Amino acid sequence: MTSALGYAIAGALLVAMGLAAMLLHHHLVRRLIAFNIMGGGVFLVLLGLAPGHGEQADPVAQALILTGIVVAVAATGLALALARRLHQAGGDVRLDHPSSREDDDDQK
Amino acid sequence: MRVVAHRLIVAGCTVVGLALVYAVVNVQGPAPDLALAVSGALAESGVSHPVTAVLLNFRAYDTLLEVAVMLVAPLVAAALPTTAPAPAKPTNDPVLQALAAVAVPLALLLAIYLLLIGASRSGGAFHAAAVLAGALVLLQLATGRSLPAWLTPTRQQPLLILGLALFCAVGWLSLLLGGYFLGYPPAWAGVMILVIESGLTLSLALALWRLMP
Amino acid sequence: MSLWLDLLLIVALLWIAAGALFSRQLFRAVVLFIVFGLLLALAWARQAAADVALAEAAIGAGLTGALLLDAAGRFRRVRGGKDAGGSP
Amino acid sequence: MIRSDALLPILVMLPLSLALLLLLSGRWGRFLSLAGMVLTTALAALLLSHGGQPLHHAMGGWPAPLGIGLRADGLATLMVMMTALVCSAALIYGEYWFDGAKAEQGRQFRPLAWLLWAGVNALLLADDLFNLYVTLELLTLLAAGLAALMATQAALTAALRYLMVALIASTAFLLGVALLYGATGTLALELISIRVAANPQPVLVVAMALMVGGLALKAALFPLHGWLPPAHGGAAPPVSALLSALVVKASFYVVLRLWMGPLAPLTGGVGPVLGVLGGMAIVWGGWQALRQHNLKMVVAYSTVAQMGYLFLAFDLLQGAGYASALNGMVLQAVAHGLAKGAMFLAAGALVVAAGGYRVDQLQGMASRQPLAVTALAVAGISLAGMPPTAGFAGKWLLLQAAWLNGQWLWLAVMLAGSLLTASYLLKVVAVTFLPAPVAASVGCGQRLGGVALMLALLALLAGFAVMPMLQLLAPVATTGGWL
Repeated sequence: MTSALGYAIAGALLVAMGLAAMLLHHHLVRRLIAFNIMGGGVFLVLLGLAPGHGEQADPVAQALILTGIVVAVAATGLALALARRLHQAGGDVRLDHPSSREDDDDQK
Repeated sequence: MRVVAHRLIVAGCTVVGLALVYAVVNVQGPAPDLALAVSGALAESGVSHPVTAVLLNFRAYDTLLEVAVMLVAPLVAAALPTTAPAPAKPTNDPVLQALAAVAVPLALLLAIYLLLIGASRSGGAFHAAAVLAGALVLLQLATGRSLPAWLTPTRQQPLLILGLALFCAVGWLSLLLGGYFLGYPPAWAGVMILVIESGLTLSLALALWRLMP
Repeated sequence: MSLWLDLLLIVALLWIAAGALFSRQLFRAVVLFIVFGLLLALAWARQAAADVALAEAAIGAGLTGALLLDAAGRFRRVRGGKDAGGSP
Repeated sequence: MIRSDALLPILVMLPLSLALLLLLSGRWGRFLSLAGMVLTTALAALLLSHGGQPLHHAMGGWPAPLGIGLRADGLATLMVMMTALVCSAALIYGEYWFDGAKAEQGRQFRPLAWLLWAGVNALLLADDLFNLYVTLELLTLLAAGLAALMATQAALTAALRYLMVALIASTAFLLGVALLYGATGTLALELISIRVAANPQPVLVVAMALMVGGLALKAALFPLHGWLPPAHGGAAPPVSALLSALVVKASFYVVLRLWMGPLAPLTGGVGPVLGVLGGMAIVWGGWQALRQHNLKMVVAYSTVAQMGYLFLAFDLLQGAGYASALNGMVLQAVAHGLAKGAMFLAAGALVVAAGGYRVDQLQGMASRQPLAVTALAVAGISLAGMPPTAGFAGKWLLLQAAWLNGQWLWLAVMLAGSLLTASYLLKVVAVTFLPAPVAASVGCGQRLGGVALMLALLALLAGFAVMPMLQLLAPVATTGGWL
């Protein structure tokens, strides 16, 4: 039980870290990494808090997480498909505000 | 200005993190009655693995919508054609090719195995599809080709929607017979789930593969 | 004993995640993300969630990782010649 | 014999199955789509004929805590009907818009729009917290994909920005779901409501903040609205109509559902926050709409302002004004859906005819595109809240709620918002009556304007159906929905 709580706390911290990265970075790939790590954190909270039962983890929580993992890869795939098309159209995959474009966010 | 914004973000996220940890630590959970309900109804679900029972029977509607979500990315990607698909370039790496020659048939077997044991143990359509998609990626890397040439994106369409279509068909059938949506008769549940999962394996593998550039 | 293993895993998860999120080099960040996915799969296995562990390793780390690796290579040179990855 | 409550899954499955058929059919797609439209709208009308009697369907035959339920009350019924009308209009419009050089995009638009219809209906009827998450994600990905359909650099950038924002919002919502699941052990909305009411733990405020915050971000509530104008303004007109009329409203609808159900014991301090943000959205969105030179951006900023009314109303949802506020909110949501859909469709027709996006290019449009200009004017009357439209009834009820509760500031803000709405729309409509500078015009039929006008007239007609709509809502307004 204590280790379940430990994983849930780790999940909460991962969400906060991922959120910070999502807001600080502008490069699309970095944002997608952050999104996926945040997702992992949420899943850790979901399973860690789920009411446990026997030697197997809560089956409903497991099913929800499986669904969540598939949804996350679908979102990542869609974002990258859009980004490839944007890249080809000459756009910039760093989605920063136009006024701050002279800064390179990865060189701070 | 920018530094201030960064500090604000870091401070804000620290507060968020503390609030989340506070919430996680202090949640008082109830008795696990839902997990008990799952084990109680497992006998009627047509499978003996509780996670598969939840995914494809008790909460099958979620899974159906999730498969629809999975369909969106390939459809949108197809609607935004890139000018010229990069010509397939086979890496003439003998090691990779030898690896593919061994690993691809093994992955195929593994996918079938995962699909079949999903009824009783960890596994199922999603895992099988991921393995299958991985095999396709490896094949592409090693030989420069994966799907047969005649299977053009247009012709892939029926395969892409097969899983969802089977899901819908079973749902319609159960409604038209006067039952609940996706309410399988217990005697048929195992077969129905296997049919749906087989379709899902192929469709999801193709959808995952199509996410790859 | 097993509690220590969990604690070690949690620390590693947070450490690797920090690297994946804030590493200066894009490529390194993606590789660390894949490592994170594999560690997370281990965490699922430790919590007796075998189905999730399998899916995390195959989809979360494997396929998402492959997608991001490709994208990192593709978008490394942003228009204007600047190297968004920050690698030399 | 089919069960009578099978209507609920059919309202989701019919659009979904049609989307699949449309992916396979080539030339017959247009007719299939038309037939499906008639059928699905008829089914929505059938749901309407149940008169707000709650319908419930247990998916898979598994009762609520184990399985997923679908549920329709008066509120859901009205929204399903509004969705049917907007989707039908957008699909018909799409047939005319995507022709000639854009025929290929049109072939892609049809199945995606039908999937969106299925997703919106699924969200409106969902009775399960995680199911709500899945439908929200379905809508998010579809909205981003549809917004990018034009494949211009601006559209792709706007779509990607929207997607990034929406993914943060989804993650926050899912974390709220995880906390609520951990605290109550169930995902069924009604059971969560009961268990939260029995033990309103303070930590659940965090869950509430995550869910409401995420949804507000998706609904473009001020100051989180920055992504909306480029995404909605830059998309193809039928897509803009779907996004502005339905997708942002879906997030608002989920807030309302949670507000009246699971989160009801926790809403105390949050109402004023939403009220302030909504009030600022009304003023700021209206002001920005007045300042825009691009016609579609005027309409897009107008969405920011109108969503402000819906969120401000959460602070009116209390005390003596509760029932008025709820009725007003729902009428405003329905009226805005119809009017904003019509407005984006009309704007699309005008942009084609004028050959440009700028408002000052619209000179002479009143004679060249009379249907589109009439649509714009009629929809504008509804948006500004003038009688006899449904928009009037909605805003009137909101004002009444503020009056009953003695919330004078909100009364003033809403009145000011109506003035702003009237000003920016009058500004646009007035330009169309100026004489055209040059006769050189792009050939464009009246069909696009005609479709827009039909939807605008529905917004007008809804004004005469206010009493039946309020009757549908009566059980929801008195019992607060679930309990």
